[in-house]
Amino acid sequence: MSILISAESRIMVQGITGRRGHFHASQMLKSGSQIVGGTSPGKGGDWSHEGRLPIFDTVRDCVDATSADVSVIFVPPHSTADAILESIDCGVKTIISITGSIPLQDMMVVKSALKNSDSILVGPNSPGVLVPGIANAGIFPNDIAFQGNVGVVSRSGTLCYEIVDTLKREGIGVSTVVGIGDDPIIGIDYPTCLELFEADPHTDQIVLIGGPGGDSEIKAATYIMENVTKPVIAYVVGESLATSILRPFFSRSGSLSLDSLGKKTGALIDASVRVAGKLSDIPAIIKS
Amino acid sequence: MSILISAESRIMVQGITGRRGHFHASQMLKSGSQIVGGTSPGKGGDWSHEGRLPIFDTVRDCVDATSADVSVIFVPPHSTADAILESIDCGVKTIISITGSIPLQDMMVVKSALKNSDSILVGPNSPGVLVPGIANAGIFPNDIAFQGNVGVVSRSGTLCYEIVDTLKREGIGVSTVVGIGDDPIIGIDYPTCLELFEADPHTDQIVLIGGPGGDSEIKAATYIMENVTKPVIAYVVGESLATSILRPFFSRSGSLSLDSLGKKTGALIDASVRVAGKLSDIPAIIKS
Amino acid sequence: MKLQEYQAKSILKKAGIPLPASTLATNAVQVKRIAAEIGYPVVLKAQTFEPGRGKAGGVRIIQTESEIENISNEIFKLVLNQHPVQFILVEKAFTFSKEYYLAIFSDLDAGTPVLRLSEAGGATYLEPDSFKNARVVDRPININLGLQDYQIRGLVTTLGIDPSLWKQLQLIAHKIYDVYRHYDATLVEINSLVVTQQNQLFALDTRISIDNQSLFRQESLSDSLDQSYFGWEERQALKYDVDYHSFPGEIGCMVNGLGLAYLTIDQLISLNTLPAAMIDIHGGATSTSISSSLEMLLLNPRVKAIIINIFGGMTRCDETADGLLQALDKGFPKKPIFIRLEGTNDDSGLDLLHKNENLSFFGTTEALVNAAVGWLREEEE
Amino acid sequence: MKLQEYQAKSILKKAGIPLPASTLATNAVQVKRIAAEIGYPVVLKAQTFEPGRGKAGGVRIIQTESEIENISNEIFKLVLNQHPVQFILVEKAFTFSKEYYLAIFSDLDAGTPVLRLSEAGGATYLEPDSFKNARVVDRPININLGLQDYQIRGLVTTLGIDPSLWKQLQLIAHKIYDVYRHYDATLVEINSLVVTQQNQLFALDTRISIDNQSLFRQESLSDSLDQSYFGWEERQALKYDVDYHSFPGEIGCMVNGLGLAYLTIDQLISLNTLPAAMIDIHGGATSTSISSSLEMLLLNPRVKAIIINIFGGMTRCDETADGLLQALDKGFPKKPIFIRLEGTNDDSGLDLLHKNENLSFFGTTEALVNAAVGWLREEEE
Repeated sequence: MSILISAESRIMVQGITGRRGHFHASQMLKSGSQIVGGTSPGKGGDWSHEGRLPIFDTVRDCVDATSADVSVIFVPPHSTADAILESIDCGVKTIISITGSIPLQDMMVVKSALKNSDSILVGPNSPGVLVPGIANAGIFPNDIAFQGNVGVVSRSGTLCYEIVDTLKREGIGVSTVVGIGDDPIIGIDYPTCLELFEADPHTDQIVLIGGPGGDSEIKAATYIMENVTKPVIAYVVGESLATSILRPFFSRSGSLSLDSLGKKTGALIDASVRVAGKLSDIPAIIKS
Repeated sequence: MSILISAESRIMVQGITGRRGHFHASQMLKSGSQIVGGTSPGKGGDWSHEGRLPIFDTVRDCVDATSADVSVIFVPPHSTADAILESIDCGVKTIISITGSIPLQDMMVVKSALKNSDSILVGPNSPGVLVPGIANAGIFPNDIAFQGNVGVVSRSGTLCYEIVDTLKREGIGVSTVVGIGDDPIIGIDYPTCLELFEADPHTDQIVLIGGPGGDSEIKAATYIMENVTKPVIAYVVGESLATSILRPFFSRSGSLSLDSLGKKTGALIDASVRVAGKLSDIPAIIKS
Repeated sequence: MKLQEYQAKSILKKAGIPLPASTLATNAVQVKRIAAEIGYPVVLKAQTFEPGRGKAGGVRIIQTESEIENISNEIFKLVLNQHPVQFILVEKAFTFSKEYYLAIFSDLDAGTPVLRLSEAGGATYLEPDSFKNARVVDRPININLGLQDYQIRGLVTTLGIDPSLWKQLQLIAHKIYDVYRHYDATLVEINSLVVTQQNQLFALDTRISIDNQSLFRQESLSDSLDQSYFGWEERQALKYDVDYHSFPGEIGCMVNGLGLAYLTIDQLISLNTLPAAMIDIHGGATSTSISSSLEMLLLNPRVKAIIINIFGGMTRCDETADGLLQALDKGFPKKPIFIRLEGTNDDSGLDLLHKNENLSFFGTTEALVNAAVGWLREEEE
Repeated sequence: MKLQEYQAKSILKKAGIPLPASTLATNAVQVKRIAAEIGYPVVLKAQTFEPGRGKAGGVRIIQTESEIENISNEIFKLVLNQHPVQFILVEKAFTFSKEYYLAIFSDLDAGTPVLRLSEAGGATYLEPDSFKNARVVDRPININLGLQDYQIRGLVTTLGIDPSLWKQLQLIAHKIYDVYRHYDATLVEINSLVVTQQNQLFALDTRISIDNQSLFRQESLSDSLDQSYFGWEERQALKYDVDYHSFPGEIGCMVNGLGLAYLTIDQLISLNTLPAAMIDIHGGATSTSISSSLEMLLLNPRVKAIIINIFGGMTRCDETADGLLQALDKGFPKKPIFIRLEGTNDDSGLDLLHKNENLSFFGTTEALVNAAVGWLREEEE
């Protein structure tokens, strides 16, 4: 029915009294997600959201009291690694970091700690995990999607919204939408998501949205070739023929990056993935 | 037939050109152990022991060339942690550190690294692992024991020799002798050794030698009570009634330590372990 | 953030890495005085972030005092990619028998630091081609364990480096790893590490890049962020924590998120159009940073039309609208604004904006970009 | 190795931990001068490794100048467990509202550092009873990850410490962890950590112990190893890397390994006899350290007979014999030596020794100890 989270998931929010954490906890409540509480060190014992959500000082306290097994993180970038390590230490199964722009070496420490744990990290810089009708564990706009049998995985958050919105307009429902995050170092990657979608009985087709930088789409293509039997539709943004025109203008301080032309789409086509030339072409390919 | 090492084990020596490493590699060769080579950074490509043993610069080179799966470490204390980490990184299955007196925090780093690996560390400050007739992976005096069905595990190296020598005099053979080492922080502990002996079809009885300091004998007693069906005979040195007389005289700089009287023997007796009052009583108990 | 060569060298010197004597100069007279102190021969090195310094004549070996002022002045007259050379590093020239490359860099795909040793002295990690035809050995480092001696031994023995150099190399490797960790670097590079006739290792050239996301905790480096090097827009972008890119087109773009930035550019390019600027306000931007971003586009004389493409998740559309109105109320030049505003709180956001006459509204990226390009085409005719 | 209080405080001060002003004094005049500088009230603290300093009158609060010289002289006259007080730490006296205990110590069984916070201000990890009736929270630290903020938060929230103190406490916890790691400590203790009326945390008393096995790489501490505090034998033992213990008996013992040491003592005690000294030469001792160890026993006037119990693995019996003969050839007082020499190269070792008339040889620990005690009994009659 879904991957990473389910109707049984008990979701907590780290940083629930912050501006963003508080707002999106409200949104999640509105979407009917099973939110069980949150943390805000120093405010343990208080309640938030009109008394609907208990606040705890630590993840340990929250997990002990609420049996939370999913945590959505909204704390500032400088303390995000600490928040993730805290959730790993408390055995939280799925940790979703909405916060992005985390220091790279902090993320290296986190990656190394994840290897020796049973936790899965989604993000950082992820829009979350959306299972329409069940849970919006993150910052997806509400009512952006309805239940169906297409799984979506994307690095970019906004493109996640774009594609799911497009699918909805065309009457296509989704099983789970996973934003794996667009920071340079992230937790769960394409292959693991593909593996989960492949095993999920309610996912019939998979949409993969890629972008420039790194080689994760190449790894995805290799994984698909060897392991995925369900049809995969891909769209790689920023890899259009003329992108090379832009190369000389890219700024020193910004984070846009460029790939060799067609490197990623080429690898995906080699793996028998149907590659959409435009995002808006995807619904037609799904229906074909 | 044995635990930790077997007739198939391919043993290497880290620090094979040092005074101790070289001497004990000779002793091991004399005992018929299957030594396949050793390391001495900077001397890779040379041969030692009359051309019988190839020398390599790194454990990686040695493992690649010789398929070594046991390493016996003789390097100085300040580089022992590095040597252990090198062997862990190269997937060496059984790592035996003869060297002792390793900085405690180095050992904490090693312990944490071991947890995330498939390697087992014996020691530091271990006399090694002895399987009579098969291999002397360490510094046991040659011809100290013969093959039999008693497994021996001890923290102290010299008491290991004492007990095995005593058993030999009384005509009792041993399956494997493991010196787990007497440093404050060690790798393999009593429970793991007991688990291995319990599973070893050629071990019928187990001799456990303990001493003062730490609580490893208490943990062993708990483990035996819950998991060990084979008869266990224990001797805890330094726990005689009158030891308490000595307490006021213990030196600031030395490493002797004292336990509460009878704490460890008591726990072992509670676990139905037969406790020998003197080391020399052990053979009679085994035969009874 | 890349550090200038002289900044990198000062960090490595403090860390105890052996470097040739060097001092920074801002004019030819200073260069001459420093060279006299250091002793000839010296190397003059233009300090710049731009590539191609060597080819442009920005690195010169000077044997005698007679030529130094003329050559210094030549270097100070260089303009590399529109940036004039402001500083010269005067450095003792070295003779050496052999050179190596040694670096710690961040492998982002693996999520680990990597120690690299190569015979390609003078190469750089930033240009993979520079290692062609040279032996290269990499070792990933478990950041929670740190760099271990055995990993360094693995490198030196693989490359067959003389054992008499191991101790020095080990020490230098540990020190650059410490610098990498301490300064939140993404790259600490010694290129090249040379062996002198006395069998001593010296770091002849170095390169350090710092993780931008860690600058908040690198107070000692905040001065190094050479803002004079950036234009007004780039400085504004740093201030408001948005991403700013300048292009040679005529349409200014503001989006939330890298994905939408690429999507918008892709769509523009499919219509044979380039943007003038692309501002990514990131997720969860505040009204202040949104207002400042629009201000940058309104004030940019090259920008004839503006595309705003927001699909809000963490970015709230009501807050976005609020920020946009702040800028629009300031009396800046009026420009046609093509906007798509969707996602979290879009209803209230659109309500706020609907009365503004400069704005036209669209439902998809495609429609949005098509309309903006269509308007531009009409203008041009 | 324990550090003296003043040494520990100097390390913590350097690490940036807030401490009351204090200065070391060696006589009453100095004490008075320092107290005047610091300002009354002050606390005078005898510097000693011995327990029971407080009960013996070694810690005194002084309100006015009039009494300071007398009390200083009283403290300097104290002899604790045979060690005269040589130094007094003069420290600003503090008033405070609440006190805590904060420490990092090594949990040897688990093989990890542990962070402990407790309401038992003034307690010490070395005396578990001192935490009785107080709330104590421990957190094991993964040494490869280091101390994390969330672990400190876990402690402060469990003990219900006021949030206004968290930031200070977090900073101090990180700093003592850094000290623990940097100095290879086994214990860094603040006992107690007090809250002043200005809501500031101060470290009132501290205790640091260093891992003996790491001293080789703690050069800055080697001076702290206050050798004047040890007797001749203890200094010799440190020099030759053997373990030396003094007891009130008449038989001197030399063994290789802790196990044999205990076994030999057990056997002595079963015969109602105590050793005079126990020297553990460890595995793989050199002939020099063996020779020096025997020398210590031969020169000790209390030692009437000597037991040498060696079962050589890494310790080679030929090398042992060589070391013993070196000492025996030096013309020291002759004493009966009861020896058991077995294990690696025992044949050649025994060959070397067999002609020496002071030695009698045995095959087991039991026979060896029984013979030595038997001889002593006969002598006494």
